[in-house]
Amino acid sequence: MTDLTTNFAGIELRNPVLLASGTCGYGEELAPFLDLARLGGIVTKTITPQPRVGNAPPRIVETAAGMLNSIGLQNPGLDGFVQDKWPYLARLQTEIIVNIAAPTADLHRDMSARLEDVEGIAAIEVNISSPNMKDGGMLFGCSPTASREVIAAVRSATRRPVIAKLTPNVTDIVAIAHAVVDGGADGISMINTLLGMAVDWRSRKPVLGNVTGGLSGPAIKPVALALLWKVRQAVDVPIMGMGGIATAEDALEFLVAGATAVQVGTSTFVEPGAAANIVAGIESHCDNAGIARVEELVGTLRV
Amino acid sequence: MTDLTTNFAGIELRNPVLLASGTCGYGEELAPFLDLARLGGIVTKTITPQPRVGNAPPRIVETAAGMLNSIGLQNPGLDGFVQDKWPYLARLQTEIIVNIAAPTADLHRDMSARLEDVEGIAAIEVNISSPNMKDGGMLFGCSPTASREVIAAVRSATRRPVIAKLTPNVTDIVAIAHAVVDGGADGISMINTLLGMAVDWRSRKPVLGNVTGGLSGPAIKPVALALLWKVRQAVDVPIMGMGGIATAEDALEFLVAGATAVQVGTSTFVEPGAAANIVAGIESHCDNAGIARVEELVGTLRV
Amino acid sequence: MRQALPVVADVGARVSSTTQVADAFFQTRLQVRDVSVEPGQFVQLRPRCLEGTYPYLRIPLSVSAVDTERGLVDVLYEVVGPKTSALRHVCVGDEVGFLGPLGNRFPEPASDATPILVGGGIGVPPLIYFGTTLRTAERWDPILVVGARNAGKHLPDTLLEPASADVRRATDDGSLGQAGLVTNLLTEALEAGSAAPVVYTCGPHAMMAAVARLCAGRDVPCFASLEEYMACGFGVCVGCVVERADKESQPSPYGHYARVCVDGPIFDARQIAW
Amino acid sequence: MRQALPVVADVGARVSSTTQVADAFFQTRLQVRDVSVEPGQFVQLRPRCLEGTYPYLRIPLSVSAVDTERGLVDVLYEVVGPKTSALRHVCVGDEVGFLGPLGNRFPEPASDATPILVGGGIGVPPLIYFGTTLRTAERWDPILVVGARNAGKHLPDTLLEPASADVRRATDDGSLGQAGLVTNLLTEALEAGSAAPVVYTCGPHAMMAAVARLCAGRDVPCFASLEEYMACGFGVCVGCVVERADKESQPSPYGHYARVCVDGPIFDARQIAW
Ligand SMILES: Cc1cc2nc3c(=O)[nH]c(=O)nc-3n(C[C@H](O)[C@H](O)[C@H](O)COP(=O)(O)OP(=O)(O)OC[C@H]3O[C@@H](n4cnc5c(N)ncnc54)[C@H](O)[C@@H]3O)c2cc1C
Ligand SMILES: Cc1cc2nc3c(=O)[nH]c(=O)nc-3n(C[C@H](O)[C@H](O)[C@H](O)COP(=O)(O)OP(=O)(O)OC[C@H]3O[C@@H](n4cnc5c(N)ncnc54)[C@H](O)[C@@H]3O)c2cc1C
Ligand SMILES: Cc1cc2nc3c(=O)[nH]c(=O)nc-3n(C[C@H](O)[C@H](O)[C@H](O)COP(=O)(O)O)c2cc1C
Ligand SMILES: Cc1cc2nc3c(=O)[nH]c(=O)nc-3n(C[C@H](O)[C@H](O)[C@H](O)COP(=O)(O)O)c2cc1C
Ligand code: FES
Ligand code: FES
Repeated sequence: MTDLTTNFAGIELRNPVLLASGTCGYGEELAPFLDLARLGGIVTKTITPQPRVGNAPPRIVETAAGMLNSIGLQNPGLDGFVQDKWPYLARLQTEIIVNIAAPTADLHRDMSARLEDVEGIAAIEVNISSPNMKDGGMLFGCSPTASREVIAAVRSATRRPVIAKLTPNVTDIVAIAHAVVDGGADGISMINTLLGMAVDWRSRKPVLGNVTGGLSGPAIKPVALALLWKVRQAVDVPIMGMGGIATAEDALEFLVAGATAVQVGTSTFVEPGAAANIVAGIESHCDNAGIARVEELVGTLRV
Repeated sequence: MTDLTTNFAGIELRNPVLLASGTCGYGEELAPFLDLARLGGIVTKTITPQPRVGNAPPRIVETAAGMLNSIGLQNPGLDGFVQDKWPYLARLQTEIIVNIAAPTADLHRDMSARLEDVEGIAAIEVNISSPNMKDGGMLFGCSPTASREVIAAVRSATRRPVIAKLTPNVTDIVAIAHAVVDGGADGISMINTLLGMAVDWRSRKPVLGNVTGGLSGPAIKPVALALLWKVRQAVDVPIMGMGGIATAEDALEFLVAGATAVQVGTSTFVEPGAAANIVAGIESHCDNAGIARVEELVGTLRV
Repeated sequence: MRQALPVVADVGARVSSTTQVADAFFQTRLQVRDVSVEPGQFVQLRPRCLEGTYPYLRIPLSVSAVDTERGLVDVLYEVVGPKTSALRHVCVGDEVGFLGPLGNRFPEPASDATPILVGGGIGVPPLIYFGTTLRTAERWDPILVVGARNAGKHLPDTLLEPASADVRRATDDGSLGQAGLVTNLLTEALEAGSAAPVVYTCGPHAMMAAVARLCAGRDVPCFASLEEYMACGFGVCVGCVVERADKESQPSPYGHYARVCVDGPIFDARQIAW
Repeated sequence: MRQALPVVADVGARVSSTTQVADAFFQTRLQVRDVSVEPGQFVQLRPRCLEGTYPYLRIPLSVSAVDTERGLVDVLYEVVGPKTSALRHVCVGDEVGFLGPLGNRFPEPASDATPILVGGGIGVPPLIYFGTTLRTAERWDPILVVGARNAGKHLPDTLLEPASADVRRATDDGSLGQAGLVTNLLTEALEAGSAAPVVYTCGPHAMMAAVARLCAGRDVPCFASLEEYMACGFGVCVGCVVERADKESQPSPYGHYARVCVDGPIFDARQIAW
């Protein structure tokens, strides 16, 4: 039987499959559908210093092999998270990575410092890549300087592994990757959504209340793989790959292209048990292929 | 009956639907399937100063709602084009836009100067956006300075309308749009393909001979619409929109979002008569909606 | 108002028939084990022939009839795009993914109440199931008011009769029933002075907003079944939100939005910012 | 070598049957008007149930049998992914988009030649059609050599018999016919000293390369039907290229690549850089 355990920046994962931020809430809604203890971990929905109500609806629309969302980081804020959401998460038998975003580098530091007191968080994922945040997110992630600053701020406030989540909406993702590593990131996760829009030509209006949104799902898998492979060649920190992963074979493609672990996002909406099925699929594919440890596959792409 | 005629940067188009560069060759292969005279025009496959054999196969692979290609600008070169391809094109009763690419700004100028002698070309489209050209294309289109230089070089050598074809693989497409307008572009066409990759995990090899390729098809429509709308708000020159257009409704969405005309690419592979069907569909949708002139729709998006 | 709801399951259902019941309306009957569905709940379907292909998201559809004994669940839908078209083309005997039941249910009326069900377009199916359970309980005689653009968009009597012995129709163009909007028919019904009327509505947003306004003006309780684009259908994506009217009084950290899929789809109409 | 080819059309074809003929192999019979197909040509199919949905590109499939009088075209395929799975699930009577016939044809052998058809896996279908036309012409007695991984991957006799009275099989695991590669069977056939052998081959790339090498070594003419990922199938995308062996002697502006869809799929094996 293939050994699925994976070490990601010092975090011991049961297997390399996690749920992506914003697609698994804070765990509760998914519990009826899959045993979260069978996953490598879950990345919680982005929290911000203060609660956010999110964007005006409509917030989602389907597109070819994907969807646009403009949720707008609806979340209970740092305090609400710690009080209302953490107790449930703390009991789960899986690694919990907390995803944060804030309008300034200082506020990122403050959030990280506050989370230092919360026992049991496996790592901090820093969302410098949300296209739905007008006062942060992608604003930082599009600039190497700002990316470095934000990550350095988080770094200075936590002893936990820091994972920088990158946006694909840039000319040179390698420059951003170097910047976050300079800033002290222990790992990278990529990709967040691509900027997109849907139009209702009859009403002459954008479909989303927020006009633009983030594109996710199988449609973006080729983009994610290309960028992942670029970054893999440029930096040494481990990478969590994501973007359109729906099957175990998709996940294996990301591992081969250089991801140490993967996150499953949109697919959970279609198939609530998707991530668990992917774990099972990876195991049987690797077994059949005679692979002793899943980590052997990482970055084996021969070009 | 809705008036479909469209003025694009001084070019009088029968209707706003053209075939995109690289997806209609130099016209001949499509003639059995549709009457090219029913289209607004065709944009020929990129030509380079010298013939190019293109990239090693495999050159294409299907992806979710799209495809990757790494054709690599296989083309007969400027002389071959003028001698072997132009005579056929010159006889077609539709507007012919010639798409060019070259490794330097100077070579772009030389090509444009040479094409000045060819009677009947409606406009020059400059491909500063191919992800499959290691010595040009996207290399220019990712930098405002290089984009401006290339377009200025073409501008200096031709009296014909110059259309700059933009890549979506940039942080700030508005900066590139401003640069090409500064350089003298009369119009913009967008988007070229997104950088993408496909992986065969069993063989640990990329599927494409060229490792990465360009992603096209319905998967990228939301990205194309978002970028088009951004550029529309920033510059005054007309825009040809493209990216995943498969139906008349898709085309109408691009018009509403700010495209004066549209190009149909990958869809032609699936349905060789797609562009003609889209023209017919635009006409009947507009008729039903009581739209007198299709140009009324352009840029009517209310946000 | 909250009643215990059946357990959600992600299972396979077999298509036992698909029938064209009107113009572009189709009814698909699904064979599914051990699933119980309350009136007003919906399911998320995924034709297996779409697996590995796209559209990617499931099709949210209300349940229009249930035969618990034989394990049959009916959905009634208009073919408007690729997903409904795919569902319509699933061969008899083939499986579709069935996630459900989802959402809350129509609250039961007081025993002396007169339920008035007001439906339009693709909003009629859940009212059919609800009306049927009311009639079966033999405590209520629901009035069913249905509006549509034209006669062809109306469902046939045979489908509506199980839900109501008193079906009243309107069409925009007068081609069937009264010419005009359902709100006229509703006003008539309310003015006829039925005992303790309670209105349940499902249909286009503008129609439900008008119905809600009308009821609010007369202090008639009104429950509306809302629709929004949905991704997950089980509360996790926070995509299907509607704005609450009572936002001031709800300083919840989640703000003034409610999720249609789990907080609804049925809301007291006064809770919604129409 | 070039013979006149039928006119290409983009039409609708009705599925008249789909049968499982082996393990994962299915045969779909299409009813299509006024289309003639030469042996070796292929078609690009698009199940209508996939319209508006994705996978986006069509399915290139060789034609395995044609009944011109009744307007029937057969394709024989392995279900390997979403598109072939979708084709398999098209209900009888439903339409599929049919673009074809595409590509060139197997060149006719000299009248005194012994055609030896060497197929593997999903490469067998075009050889069936070709063998059938050869036998029908009553001038040739083609030998059909077929290889597969195991017995379950072999097509049944009933499908192969119309193409040859002399079918010889190999399996990698010896579960049917000779254990080993088709090239062993081909060597035997060639060494048995048939008069003027001409080899026609279609199958996995490695198999065809071995066949081509073997033939080149013995100066036996060999024609191979190649396969590449295809987008358009009619020559416009330049995506389906293979490298020519004769690149030096072909200083064409288009370089040393040939398009499988229009310059092939059938090539003189010596033209290809295996
Ligand atoms: C809780 C719920 C219950 C539903 N019950 C029924 C039902 O019983 N019968 C029925 O026919 N339909 C019902 N619908 C709507 C149905 O889900 C959509 O019509 C279907 O998903 C459209 O998919 P498509 O691919 O066929 O068309 P698409 O191409 O996706 O859509 C066609 C048109 O419908 C619009 N549309 C699609 N989905 C929605 C939506 N959720 N809300 C508003 N507009 C939408 C699109 O904007 C587009 O204009 C319900 C929706 C929800 C959320
Ligand atoms: C000219 C031509 C004739 C063909 N004739 C037949 C036939 O008669 N019978 C038959 O079963 N198949 C035939 N094929 C192959 C068939 O087209 C593919 O198997 C089919 O398109 C796969 O689609 P899918 O969505 O089911 O699977 P996918 O998920 O697209 O593919 C499944 C697997 O097959 C591989 N594959 C897909 N297409 C090709 C291709 N064109 N070349 C090589 N590998 C590929 C993929 O890499 C993948 O590993 C032919 C292909 C060509 C180009
Ligand atoms: C509805 C939705 C909400 C999301 N919210 C967040 C978020 O709050 N924070 C974040 O970092 N990423 C968020 N994402 C991005 C995903 O985590 C992921 O990066 C992206 O969707 C690509 O993966 P996928 O194609 O598997 O969904 C969200 C995605 C979706 C679809
Ligand atoms: C096979 C293929 C070849 C292409 N070749 C070129 C090219 O030579 N020059 C160019 O400017 N764009 C080229 N393109 C890009 C298209 O013109 C178009 O910008 C892109 O495909 C997006 O449109 P679509 O989604 O409708 O295909 C090519 C696209 C494809 C799919
Ligand atoms: S559809 Fe996802 S929360 Fe309602
Ligand atoms: S498939 Fe397009 S040229 Fe052959």
